[in-house]
Amino acid sequence: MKNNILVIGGGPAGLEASAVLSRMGYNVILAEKEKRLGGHLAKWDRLFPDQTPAKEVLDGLLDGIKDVKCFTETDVNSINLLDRSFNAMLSNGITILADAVLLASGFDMFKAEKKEEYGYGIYDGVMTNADMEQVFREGKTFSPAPKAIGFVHCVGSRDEKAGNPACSKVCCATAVKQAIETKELYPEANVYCFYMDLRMFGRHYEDLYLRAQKAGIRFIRGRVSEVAETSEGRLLVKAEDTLSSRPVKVTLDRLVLMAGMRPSEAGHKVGRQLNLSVEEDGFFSSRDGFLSLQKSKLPGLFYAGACTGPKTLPDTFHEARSAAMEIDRYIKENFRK
Amino acid sequence: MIDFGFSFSPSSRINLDKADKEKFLSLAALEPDVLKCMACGSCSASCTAGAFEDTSVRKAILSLQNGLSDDAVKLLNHCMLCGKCTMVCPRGINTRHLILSIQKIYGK
Amino acid sequence: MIYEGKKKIWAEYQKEIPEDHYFYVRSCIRQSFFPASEATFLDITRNKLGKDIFETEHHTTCGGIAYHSDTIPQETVMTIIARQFALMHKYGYENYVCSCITSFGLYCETMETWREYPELQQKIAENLWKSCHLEFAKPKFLVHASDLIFKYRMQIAAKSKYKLVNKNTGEPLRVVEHIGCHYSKMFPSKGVGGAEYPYVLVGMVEAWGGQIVDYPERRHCCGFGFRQYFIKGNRGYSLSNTHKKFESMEPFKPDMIITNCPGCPYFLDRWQYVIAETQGKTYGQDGHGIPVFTYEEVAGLVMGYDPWDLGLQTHQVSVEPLLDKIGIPYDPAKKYLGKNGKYLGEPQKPQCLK
Amino acid sequence: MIYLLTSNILQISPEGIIDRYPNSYNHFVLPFVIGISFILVYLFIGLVRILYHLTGEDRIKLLKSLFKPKTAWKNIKDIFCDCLLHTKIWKRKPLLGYMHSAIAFGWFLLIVVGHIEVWLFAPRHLSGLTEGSLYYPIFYRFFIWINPAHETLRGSVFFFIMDFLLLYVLSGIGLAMFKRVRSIALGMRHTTKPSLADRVALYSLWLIFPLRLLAEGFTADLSGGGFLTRPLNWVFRAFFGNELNFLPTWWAYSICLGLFFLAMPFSRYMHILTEPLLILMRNAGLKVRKPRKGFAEAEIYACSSCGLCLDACPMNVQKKNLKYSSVYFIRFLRRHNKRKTREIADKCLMCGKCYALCPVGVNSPAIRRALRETQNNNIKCDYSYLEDASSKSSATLAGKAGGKILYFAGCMSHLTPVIIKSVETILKASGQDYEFMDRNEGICCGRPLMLAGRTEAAQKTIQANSRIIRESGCTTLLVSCPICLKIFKEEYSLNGIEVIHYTQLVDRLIKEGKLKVSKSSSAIVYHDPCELGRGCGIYEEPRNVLSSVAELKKASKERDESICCGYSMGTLTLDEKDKAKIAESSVTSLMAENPDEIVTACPMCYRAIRSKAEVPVKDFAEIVCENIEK
Repeated sequence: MKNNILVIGGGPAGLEASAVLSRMGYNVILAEKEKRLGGHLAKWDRLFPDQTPAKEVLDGLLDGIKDVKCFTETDVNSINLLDRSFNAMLSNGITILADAVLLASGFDMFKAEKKEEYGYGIYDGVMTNADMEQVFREGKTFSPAPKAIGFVHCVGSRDEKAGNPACSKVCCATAVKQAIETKELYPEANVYCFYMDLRMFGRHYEDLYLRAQKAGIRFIRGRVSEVAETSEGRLLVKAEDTLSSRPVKVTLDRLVLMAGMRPSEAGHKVGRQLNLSVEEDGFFSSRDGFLSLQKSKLPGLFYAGACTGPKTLPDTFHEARSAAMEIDRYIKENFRK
Repeated sequence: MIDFGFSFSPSSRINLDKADKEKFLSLAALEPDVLKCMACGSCSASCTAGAFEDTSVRKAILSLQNGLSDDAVKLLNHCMLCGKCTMVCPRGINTRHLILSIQKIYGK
Repeated sequence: MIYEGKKKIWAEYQKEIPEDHYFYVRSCIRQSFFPASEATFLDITRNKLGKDIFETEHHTTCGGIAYHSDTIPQETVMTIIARQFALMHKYGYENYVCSCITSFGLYCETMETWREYPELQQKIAENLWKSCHLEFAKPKFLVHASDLIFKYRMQIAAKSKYKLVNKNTGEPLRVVEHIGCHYSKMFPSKGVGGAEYPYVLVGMVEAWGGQIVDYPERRHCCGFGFRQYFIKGNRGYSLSNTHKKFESMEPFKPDMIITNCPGCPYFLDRWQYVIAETQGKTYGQDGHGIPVFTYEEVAGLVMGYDPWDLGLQTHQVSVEPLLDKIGIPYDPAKKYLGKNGKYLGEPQKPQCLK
Repeated sequence: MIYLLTSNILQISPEGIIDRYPNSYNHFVLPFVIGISFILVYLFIGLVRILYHLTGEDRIKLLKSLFKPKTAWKNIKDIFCDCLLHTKIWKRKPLLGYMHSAIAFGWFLLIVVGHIEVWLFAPRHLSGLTEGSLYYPIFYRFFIWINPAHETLRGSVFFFIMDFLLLYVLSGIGLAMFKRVRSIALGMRHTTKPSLADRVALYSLWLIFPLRLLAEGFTADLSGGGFLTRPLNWVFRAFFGNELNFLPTWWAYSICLGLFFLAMPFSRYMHILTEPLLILMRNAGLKVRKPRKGFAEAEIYACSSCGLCLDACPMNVQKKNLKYSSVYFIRFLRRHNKRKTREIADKCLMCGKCYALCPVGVNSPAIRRALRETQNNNIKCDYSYLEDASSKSSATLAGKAGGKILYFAGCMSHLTPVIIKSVETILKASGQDYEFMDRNEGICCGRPLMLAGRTEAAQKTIQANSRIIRESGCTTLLVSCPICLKIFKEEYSLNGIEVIHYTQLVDRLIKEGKLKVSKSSSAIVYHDPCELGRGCGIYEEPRNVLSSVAELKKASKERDESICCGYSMGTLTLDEKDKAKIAESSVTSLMAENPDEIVTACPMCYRAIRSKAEVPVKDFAEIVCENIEK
């Protein structure tokens, strides 16, 4: 008999783990709340550091889940742990008895409008990183061509007032990537990146940074403090250039806010029903930080991806694969004796 | 005009809208290295002249990007071209020639 | 500018303002800066709207100016405030309304401090008892006078004779609002509409037919800054602040400025004169300045008060062009006559500012 | 021809030597006369120009030097060795040296001996221009007829000598032609690309001597000839019979000579005539002041464009950098190409190898520096702070260093603390009393400013440092950076305070027995820093010391041929990648005999070589320290 495994979340982590598990011969059921699979990846245009089209990666993921039962637009209405298995009721009326559950609920983007001073939703020219990706993805261009564009790193990250003192890990590289892409589209435009610290930690990320510098993108070490609209409807942006120790202002046509990662609300809903513990940052806590990263405190419930904190895509894929291994081991130890 | 005994205090704010982009581009065409600075400050830290006077390639580059060319020239005014900054720059910027070019393009 | 976005923010910063029964405290400086404003407030609320606004001659300064100028310690200023609150309690009120923004901010700060440090509150209560033999009390609701006018804005609009509309073109007047820094920048939740887009004055202007102008330096301080103004050597900072604001609002061609703080209208008004006389620069039409009003003055104007009864002749920037624009009649001959009809004397005409 | 022989104007000289032509003239001499006249006028004007552009002081210096016996003797010796014998090339590349000396010295002797011959046998023709003294000695063999019956032993000796000299020159020309085809055989990897004028002059030059052989061969039966020309005459006779139509070959010979002289000022061959002037000026102690005028002009025209500097230049490890070599620099200078000369001048590492290896001794680094001066000297800077700094330092040092060594580490040594530490250890171990001049903060020596052409600014730092050094009361100034050493020696006037490099000091300490070192078994190689070796001529002292502390191996290029490490302060524009390539080639040369360690004596070489070497790299002082006997 094939063991049922429920995967909650159809983003990169959920998809990759489902693919591996289904290759291992498990009966994988995947529940995704959105209409389409892929999570945030499906909304992205190109990926850092080498600008691989997101679609390529997503197509690769979807190829791997041919044998997985996918329910889209499906919430987990209730879930509880029976004797050894989990009983989950999905919003489409299906009830599943799963021997193991993988929670891959990922993250929600920080709501940029919470940073009132940046004027997201107030000023026409202010947008988020996700909006920008959508613009790229749809091949739209701004008209008239912008003369100046700014990217604000750490929007809703490293910001206690916004409720998230932690770093979201991916925004720096995303900002630099989008800055380069913007500069390529509008070579005449002045492109600015307002950063607090540039966290270009991954392989090839520093190359991306150097590439941006050589393209003439200006990096200003300082956080944007406020945004205002000029009489022509452009954006007057103020920050401190901390390297000069002086306040700075510049008029921009577009301001792109690098909204950070917040714990997924849908994930929390599942977590509350199972009494899963979250840490101070709102993300789920693993059993420990080194050897049992994929395990929750509940036997049979595993984590993969950004539900345990901000991660890059490669990190997420590693986690998905190791979660599949953990689940396999768990099933073999507990159900096949 | 009336003298009230006080007058405007000059603004310390950098106005990027007023930075001379053309001039900076002409510098960057001559010295592409100017774009590579990541503001680590090694140059200023090792500067021979900096032991006596405010001298910093990092700040000068930044001042130019901020359109404050007078400040930039002032920051390089005491340079003895000893080359320590070139030696220590992690990005391999040819600071000595950059300094000469800044002095030639922006100096009076 | 996406108006709906602002509305969302305003919806998040709702402040509970009781309808009636207030203990009113005045500002130290407004009566000399804008002599009719507080009188107009009381007249409108009591006589036109029939509210219960109680005032006693026993209240004092809140101590804010001395506090912000570093001349008295916090404990002292808190005891002064405790006495004000005690008076309110003594007269049987629990809603406290103050005319001054500095006071409002200080009251908020004090209440928050007491909440955070109950032992300090205990100590102040003891101080109060020792010094004044008054019973310590805290207001149930603390509002600023502009909150009240905001609350009554529709009632005022219903009774209005004029609208903030250019009578020649039918276009709404372009109004710049300036909020006192201490109104909501310290505690955004204590102000109507929060700190980023305060709604308190916007609501009034919209209710009375005007149109609000957002300009880049709208958040910027007027330049009062206590120490910056009181010490002559620092006054350049104060002036530069105001100058920056005017340079920023100039391209938006505002018709008028409305404010809710004692210092702001004073500095926005008087520094226009200094800028004109030192730089030769004016910001209004045809060499005029941009007239600056308190919210009570604007309320009075739309309700049909005589401009000279509102004390508009004490403004540095002449208000006549704006009165003409709205179509409010005034008698130029009476401009410099006092309440008693006696000639007050005329100030010297500025060289540059019309 | 027979007509000529029997014409009634034949005259018989005492020895049977007869002028074959009235007035000793034939039209074919015209090309030569035009050429030689042109070059003489050009030379005169050029000389005046160069002298005019010299400063008054320099002119007097030059004039005085000509009458100083010591310099005069040196002038003669140098001109003889350098211009004619090319001893410098002989020393490095014998075959190439032979080629040059064969052409230069051989031709010179042909002219001299030819004149002697005329002076002996037809002295009338040297008496004035109207007698054809301009061309007669050149075409002597054409104009005379020697009655075979009257041939003397004296005449035959000259026949032999002249033919021998011609053969000598021809052997050189043959080598030159071969070199065009296969330069590497003569020890040159790269050769210059000749310009048009170069080609004209070159082919003329190649043709002159074979044509002379032909022409003289044709007339050998009339004018007499030696072991070359006479057999040639027999061969011609065997082929063409008695009717020898020899005039066209004399025309061709004259045309080639004329062409050569006409092309000369525009070609590399101008060096033949300019080099003696350069030698005179150099021996007079003149220095390059302007990049294109005066002394520099003499240097520029003295360049033979031989291309030896192509192989010398460390940049040329990459072919793309060939264009920055001195030879092209000078060519562009001659052509007044400002853009290119500036670019090349800024690129140069100023390692001085091209100058050291130049057979003519063209000081192109000095010209580059002078060119940089025109670009950079007028940059406005503010060095007033140096006065303050210098008086503060003076105050703290004053008197303290009395009679002692004053150690100046210099800017760069502060980036290599191992040098400073080791130098101090050595000083302490050998019981030397010293003061540290720039332990905390120091003023730059001024050499980097100097190299960048900012001479005036350099003077400011020189003044500031001079004051500190003089007022310290020290007797010896010890430096650990060769860059500092060079300028301290050349530009500072320190009232007799001895300036030495730490390699020299250690050598002296060991010789005096104050420092005892033991020899380790390690095999090391020593890298000659440019400024220390070529710059200050210090090659032996470091080697003396190093061979007493370890087994000293050889690099494939060393001493004055040492390859710059690439990180010289001399270059203004060379980029990091090129520098790295040069460092690599320097290391390759050092690793020729697989040493265990590389040793150098310059903070910059130390850093550069360290970044590329796979074996440990040590500073000179460091390795000495390791081997001090306790």
